[in-house]
Amino acid sequence: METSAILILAIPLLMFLFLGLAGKYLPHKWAGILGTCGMGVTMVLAYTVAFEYFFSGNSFFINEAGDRLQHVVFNHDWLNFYDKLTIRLGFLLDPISAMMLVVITTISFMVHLYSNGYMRDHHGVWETGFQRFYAFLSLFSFSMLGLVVATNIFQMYIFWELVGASSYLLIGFYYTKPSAVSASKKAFIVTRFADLGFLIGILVLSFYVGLYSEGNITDAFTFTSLTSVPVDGLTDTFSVSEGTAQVIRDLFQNSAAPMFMGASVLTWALVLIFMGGMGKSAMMPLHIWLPDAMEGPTPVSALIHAATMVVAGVYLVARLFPLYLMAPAALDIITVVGAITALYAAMVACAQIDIKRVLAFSTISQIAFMMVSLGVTRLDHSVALGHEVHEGLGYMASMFHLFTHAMFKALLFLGAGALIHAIGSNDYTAMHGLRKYMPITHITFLIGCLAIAGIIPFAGFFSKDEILTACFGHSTVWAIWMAVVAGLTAFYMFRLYFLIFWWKEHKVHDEHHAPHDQPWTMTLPLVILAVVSIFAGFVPFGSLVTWNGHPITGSGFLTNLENLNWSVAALSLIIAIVGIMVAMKMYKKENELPAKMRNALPRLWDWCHHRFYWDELYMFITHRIIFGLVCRPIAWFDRHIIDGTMDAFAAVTNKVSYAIRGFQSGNVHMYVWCYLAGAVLLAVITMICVL
Amino acid sequence: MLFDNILIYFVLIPMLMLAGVALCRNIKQIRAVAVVGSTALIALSVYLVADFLKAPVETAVDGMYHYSSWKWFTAQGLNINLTVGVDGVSVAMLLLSSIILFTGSFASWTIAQPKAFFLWLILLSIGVFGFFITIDLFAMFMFYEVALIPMYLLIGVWGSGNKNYSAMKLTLMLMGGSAFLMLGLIGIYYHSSADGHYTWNLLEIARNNAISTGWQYFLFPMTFVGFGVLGAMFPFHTWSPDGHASAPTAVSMLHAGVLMKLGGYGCFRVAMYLMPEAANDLAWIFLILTGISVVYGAFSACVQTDLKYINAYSSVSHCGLVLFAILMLNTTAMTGAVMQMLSHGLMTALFFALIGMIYGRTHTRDITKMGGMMKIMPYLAVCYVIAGMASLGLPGLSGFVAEMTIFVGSFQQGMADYLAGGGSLRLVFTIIACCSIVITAVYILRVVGKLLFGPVQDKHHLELTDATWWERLSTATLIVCVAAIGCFPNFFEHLIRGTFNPELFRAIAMNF
Amino acid sequence: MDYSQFLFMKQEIALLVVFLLVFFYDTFASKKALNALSGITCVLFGIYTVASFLPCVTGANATAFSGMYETSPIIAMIKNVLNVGVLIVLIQSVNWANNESTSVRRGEFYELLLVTLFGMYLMISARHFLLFIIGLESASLPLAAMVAFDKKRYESHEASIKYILTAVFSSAILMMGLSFVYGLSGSLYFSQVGGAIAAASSPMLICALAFVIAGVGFKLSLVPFHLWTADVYQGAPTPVTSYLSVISKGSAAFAFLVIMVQCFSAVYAQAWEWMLYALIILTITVGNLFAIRQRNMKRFLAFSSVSQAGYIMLGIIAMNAMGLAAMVYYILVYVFSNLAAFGVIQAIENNTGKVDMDDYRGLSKTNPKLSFAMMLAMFSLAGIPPFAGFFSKFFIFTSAINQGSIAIYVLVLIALINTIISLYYYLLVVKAMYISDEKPAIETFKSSFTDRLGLIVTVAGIILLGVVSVVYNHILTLAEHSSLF
Amino acid sequence: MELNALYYLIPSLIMFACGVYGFITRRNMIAMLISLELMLNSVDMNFVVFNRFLFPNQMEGMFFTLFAIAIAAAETALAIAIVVNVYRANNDIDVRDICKMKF
Amino acid sequence: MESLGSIISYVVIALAIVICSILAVTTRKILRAATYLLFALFATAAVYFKLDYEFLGGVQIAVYAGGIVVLVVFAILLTPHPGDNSERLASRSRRLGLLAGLAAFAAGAYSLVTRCELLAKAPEMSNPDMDTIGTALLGTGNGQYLLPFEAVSVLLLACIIGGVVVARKR
Repeated sequence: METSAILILAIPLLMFLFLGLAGKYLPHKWAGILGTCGMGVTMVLAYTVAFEYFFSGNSFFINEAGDRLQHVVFNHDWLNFYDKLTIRLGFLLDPISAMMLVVITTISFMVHLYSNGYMRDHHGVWETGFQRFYAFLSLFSFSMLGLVVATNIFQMYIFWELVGASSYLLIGFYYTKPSAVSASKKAFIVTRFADLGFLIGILVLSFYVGLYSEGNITDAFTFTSLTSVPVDGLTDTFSVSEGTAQVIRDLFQNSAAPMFMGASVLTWALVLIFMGGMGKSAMMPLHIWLPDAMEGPTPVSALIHAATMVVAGVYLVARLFPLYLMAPAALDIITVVGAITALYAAMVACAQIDIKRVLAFSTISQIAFMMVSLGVTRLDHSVALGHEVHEGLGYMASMFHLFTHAMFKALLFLGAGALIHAIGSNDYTAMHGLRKYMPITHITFLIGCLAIAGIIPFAGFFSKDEILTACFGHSTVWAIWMAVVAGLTAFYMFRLYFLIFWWKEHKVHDEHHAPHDQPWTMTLPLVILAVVSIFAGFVPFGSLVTWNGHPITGSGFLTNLENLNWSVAALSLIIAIVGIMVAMKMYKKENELPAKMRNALPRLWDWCHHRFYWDELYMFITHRIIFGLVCRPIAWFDRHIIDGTMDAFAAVTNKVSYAIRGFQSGNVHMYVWCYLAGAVLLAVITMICVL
Repeated sequence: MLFDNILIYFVLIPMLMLAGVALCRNIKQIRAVAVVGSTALIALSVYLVADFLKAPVETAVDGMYHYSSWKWFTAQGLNINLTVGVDGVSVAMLLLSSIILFTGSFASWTIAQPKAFFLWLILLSIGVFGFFITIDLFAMFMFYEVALIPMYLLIGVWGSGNKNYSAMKLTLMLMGGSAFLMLGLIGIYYHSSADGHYTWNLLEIARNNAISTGWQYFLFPMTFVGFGVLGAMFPFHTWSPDGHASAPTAVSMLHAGVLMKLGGYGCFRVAMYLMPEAANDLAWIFLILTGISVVYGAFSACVQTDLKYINAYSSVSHCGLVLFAILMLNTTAMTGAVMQMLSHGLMTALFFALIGMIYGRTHTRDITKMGGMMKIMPYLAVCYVIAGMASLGLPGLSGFVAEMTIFVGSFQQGMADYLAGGGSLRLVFTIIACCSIVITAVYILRVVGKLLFGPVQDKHHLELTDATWWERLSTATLIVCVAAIGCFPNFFEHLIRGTFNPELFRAIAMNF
Repeated sequence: MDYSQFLFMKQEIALLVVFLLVFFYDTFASKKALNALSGITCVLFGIYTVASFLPCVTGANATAFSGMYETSPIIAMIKNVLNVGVLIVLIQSVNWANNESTSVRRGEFYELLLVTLFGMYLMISARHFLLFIIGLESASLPLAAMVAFDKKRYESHEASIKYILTAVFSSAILMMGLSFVYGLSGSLYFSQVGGAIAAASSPMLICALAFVIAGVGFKLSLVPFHLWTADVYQGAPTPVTSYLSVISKGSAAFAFLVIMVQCFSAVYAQAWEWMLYALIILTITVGNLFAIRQRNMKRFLAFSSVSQAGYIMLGIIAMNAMGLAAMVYYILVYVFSNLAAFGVIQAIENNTGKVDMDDYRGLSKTNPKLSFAMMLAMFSLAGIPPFAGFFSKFFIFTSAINQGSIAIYVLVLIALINTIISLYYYLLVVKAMYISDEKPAIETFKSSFTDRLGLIVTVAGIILLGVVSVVYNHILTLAEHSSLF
Repeated sequence: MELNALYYLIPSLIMFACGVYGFITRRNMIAMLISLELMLNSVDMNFVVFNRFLFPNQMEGMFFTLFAIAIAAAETALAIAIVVNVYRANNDIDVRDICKMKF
Repeated sequence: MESLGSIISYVVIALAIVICSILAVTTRKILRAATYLLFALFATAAVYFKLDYEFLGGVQIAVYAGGIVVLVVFAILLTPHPGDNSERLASRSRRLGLLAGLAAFAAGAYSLVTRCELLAKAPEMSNPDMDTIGTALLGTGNGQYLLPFEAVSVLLLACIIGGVVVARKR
């Protein structure tokens, strides 16, 4: 087990180092194959580990009551700050990390495979920096894997930064393109800003825990120490416990300064940590980097900006979920942020032209779903539309949605990549009516759309349904709000689908080849992911991934169907279908309706199209305020005031030197006079002072 | 005997190099001497590290290993000895210095007038090494000044741009700092003992603990500002941008990489170590100044267009963080400060080396006139990105571990202060300092984006070549070191932490 | 009538013997043999210099002539320091003395030089104001003649008239001061004056002090009694300038210390501590401020020496052996540093006739060794380690702070800040020689053997005097055992 | 009326002040030397008066005056030599014209 | 109580000193200045005689009045236009000179006046005889001046050499 765990992290890292250092000397093809194979091996290993975790029944992983446990596979000291503050690098195996291992390696492998085809043009000429691309992919995979298996919050922060950096490198892959460069810069800086909050949150949390804790809480960074209790008789094995979180809450409350500006410090810490999650997961108002990040190669968007990295924020909250439970205010904030983001992103997605942008906003919206789902989770029993809701259902739903979303969103992105690769443009205006030319792409894309729209039995249906159920269990307002967003989701996805594949017939210019399906390296991942998207909904998540490891459903294949809250399901299905219908009505055939709609609500369209002018606002803040009102004045101040003062000393010295030169007049009378004056003054002044 | 002590060789080897270079006839011989000498120094410092790690604690005198003292100016009334000794921090600094000297030699492979250049460079390094091995105030001060003055000629003769002005300004400002320093040191001497047996020996002064609080209030600012000028503390940092901009590559490397560390090192080794009460009571003044340095330097760097200016302001920010952390009077933060010294030393040397190499090819340092270097000189560009990543604190490279150690330590101290009713200054400034990680990202990425990425601005640049082997060697060495610190921080932390043991470092003990 | 007391004055007598030998050789030797005069003088004086380091010469503490004359190892030491300086000056002046226009008068040059040195010995050893005045006059009057040595240069005449007029005025003021001292104490013996001047200060005492300080300050060129310095240094022949700047100043500083310590120590804190502070600050600052603008090297060094005098004065503040030792050591180092600078100036002046800083541009390209020596001299004067100047400055500051008051810290701080200004102008010279890109104004030339010898000695001194601690330790030990305090 | 020391000292001081005045105002260098003689002479007189009135039992003041006269003679002789020399070189004895070197 | 003759002689001498001094520095004719100097020196010598330092008075007349003034007169004759008027002084220069003279006088006078011993009665006068003077000049004991005597000879020699150097044409 430990070997596999180490290898899962080591293979991508070594691949990165090898491809990064020696890639230049490798043939392109071999670099691709090597990278893909490496990732394949990692995937297999990850599968075995996950499988072993979930299904082996080993007492390290599951106790007699059927609760899934947390197991620390290895944990090495990396940097010691204080007794209770030590950064360790380790490998924590628990339901969500095992699930994430599967997600990451799967998508990553698909992307590796896919890129073999995508990263060269129609004539088979390799993209410049192909090896570099694979190196960066490996780096990203390594970082992401490290992030999810982190045993402590600081390890998570470390890999958090690393995924940010690899994301930066990959977004800026086409570095000669100014837009790509600025997009990568933006992505990095915005997430960096969010990480600042994360960091301060960690510092606050760890300070209080480190200072006041005793007993089981042996380390203020380690997750197992913050949220779990050790399992008797087993080393390195823990079980998630509300009790520990309560101890920590009490510890904050009993500390010398429990409150800060009206909220408890624990809430502050958790909100700040959530701020890091907001950055990575592109929650409002820190979402602006994600649409721009589409400047990167499409496989990268699929891997990083759809399936894995962007859900890190959700993962982070899930990781510390027992603590969040202790600070309902923080959860409320998460809910509000998530809900607003979800609606916003959905609205904006309706008015985008660039298909990758649509997908990007869709991603934002879906991640917001996951956030809301976490935010509405409480441990008290509640009722949704007449049915009882399991405690912690939202958590499970969120993770479930994370899983399914990763699959179908990756599918959609890869499909979009195939389209872009075939057409050579990102805009749907250049596509239209491609269904006949690219059948595989068409079908798989449709599956993806159905999945995201939440049509039974596709994956998205189940997860989204659970989310809505959880919302209803908490608050009807948010539930309806989210249901509307779900409808919008169906609408904009099918708008996109129809605009790409229907609308009007595709015209092929004589000199061009007709667009066609891509080589197998690209279609195979599409097919695989499509299949997964169809069936992923049936994975019995309730028995696999719950907030405290205690299963809430059975583990059969149809469990999810059986446990469906049919009233909510019906509602969501209806909404989704309505959305699809509207989209079909508007976009299946070329017609005037969309234009009319646009003209009817020009303001709304403008705002949505321009993403509510967030970019402009940020531009204003950064360029006008930060650069214009802070940096430049400081630089000016430095040059002219601070440095000017130093120069002024020199200038004054020179001036004085010039001013007093008259004493040295060359006239002996003057010399003698000065001499005498000096002597007499010396005497007189001393007399005055002394006597 | 003098030569029984291994530390003496840190000064002796450069002296031999000095003699060797003086005897050389052509540039090849000079290079050979420089490389052999600096390699020997690296070997020596590596040996010292290994030796240090396994040396039994009993062999240390107040935490100082290889302690020896020789009489120097010891007639009545002036008890000057040449006392040497190292602890973890000095060992780390010696290692850093020798690495930078080594890489600096390669970076100045094709310098004009090599003989004179290397003579001054080696003289400078004598000062640096001497400063780090001695623990006698007089000897420290002497070596400190020895390290300063060669800068004038190195910048003046081999520099570029407005070199006359810059060299003069740098020298005068640093000497201005050392004027305050000298007064502070002499003052310390005259209060080093209650019974009139004054001493310059750091350890004895600390042991005597005889400086009254009132005097500390006077002497502490003197010494701290004195060293702080070299540590580029706001508002005494303005020598740094001009000086670095005009200096030749190796000099920038050595100056930003090592010399500026003398400031931080001196601050805690002299000011804070010897005057704990004042360090505790007056820390707030300097915390404000250094806290300002941190963000101020970063903000200034955001709008510069000259590569060296950017890096110089970045150094202001990073070195400000060093002093800032030292003032936290907290074992972890101070450990972080030293790690930051190491990290910044290596990384900024790497930066300056790269800037020098790019400048040597393009003959401009204006980022608006360059672009797409990644295409033209991929090796250098990649190195630059790595340096940038280290600078903005990417995990796995040195900047991250240093900054995190500082932030964690400072925050702990700040919260502890706050909870103990000691005011929220430390806390607030810690958070302000934390903000620098964002600003750093802004200016680093701005440069990377403009300089390395994007389209090629000048067609003539397309004909430029990538790095030569000596340039590759120089930069690769630095990158390996940066990564080594970043990947194995525990090793360095272990090395350093002993110095800031509250039992040895009274200022820390008093702070708790 | 115990004439054997003359035997205590070994150095004075030996010097007079050298003087007489030179005098007779000059008077009676044939014209041809006269060409050897320079060499003979150097050798004779060299032998004397070396011999005077022997323990039997330096001897023990002793007073003679009922306390009118005092000698002790530290006094012998300061005389030796002066001897070394004079020897270097002699070596450096050989070239100049043998040129066409001066060779007719070189005998007189040596004689006057030796007599003034004798006068300085008297100043140092005198413990009676009459003897002191005679020493002072014999140290300064013949100098006027030496300043006027270059008959073909107008500046030399101007310098000599300025010098003699201010010198006699100053000696009148000094004697006025002494008359007041006599009026107060009824004696001119230092020891009796010191005993008679009680702690209480009266206007008369203050007046006397001010006049005495002004009179000796003239020799030291303390501001505001310094105004002659620049013109005289510039106008005088360069060997005379170097002699004036180091030897004359060094002896006056020591004599000043002796007078103040032995006669007026009782009223130190009440009366003249503040005078001294004010003068030191003024001297250092004004000297520096004037030096910044100078382009003529000799004038430049004149102002530099003014500010150096301020630093030397710091040695008096402590009023103890440490200060005395620091002062003697400072003078020693100053002798070497300044003479190295003057050595280069002379070598260049003799070969090219150029003395402007602007002419030094690019000197390092044509005459690297000369510029190197000049640079070391500048660094040493500025107090840069590892050169001797650093050590002397450090020690003199250390000794001054020994006094311990806050005021002295402020004073030293001002002095230290002034070192930055001084560093600036010293670096200007370095800049001209090394950094300036302009076409060198001075061709490559080969300097004579004596010039080189002088430079080698001084440069060796600059490098070794500091780091090799024996010298300072020795001086400090001697100072500890002196009976001055 | 008692003739005490002040009766002699004050005229002596007036003489000294005149010397100072003359030294500072006279442009003829020889006139300056004349002023100088007045100053020196006043000093001599001071010594003698102090010796006579305050310390009548010894002769220090008198001897100082004796030697001071010799010194004054030497000074004057040398100064006059230089003045004459300058005159020969310059054809001018106005001290205000001798100020080429300044600042 | 002083005798009347003493007082009268004092008044005459003091007046001579003051007037001659003032005239010596204010007259615009250089030769007259020399003459006034001579009278001032004579008046000083008279003071010495009056205070019973006859030897000193003699020396004063012989060396000072006789030697130095003659030297000065020679110098005047060697330099241009003897007896000519000097230029009228600029008022600024006169003010400066006056200020300096008065300051020196004030400082000196204040110091002297505040010293009360100076107001004491004049002691018995005793004229030191030649024996004592001769012994003191060549003795080595306390209050004896062999060393200054020898030293001043060196000084004079030096001044002779200096004078020769300066005066020599080449």
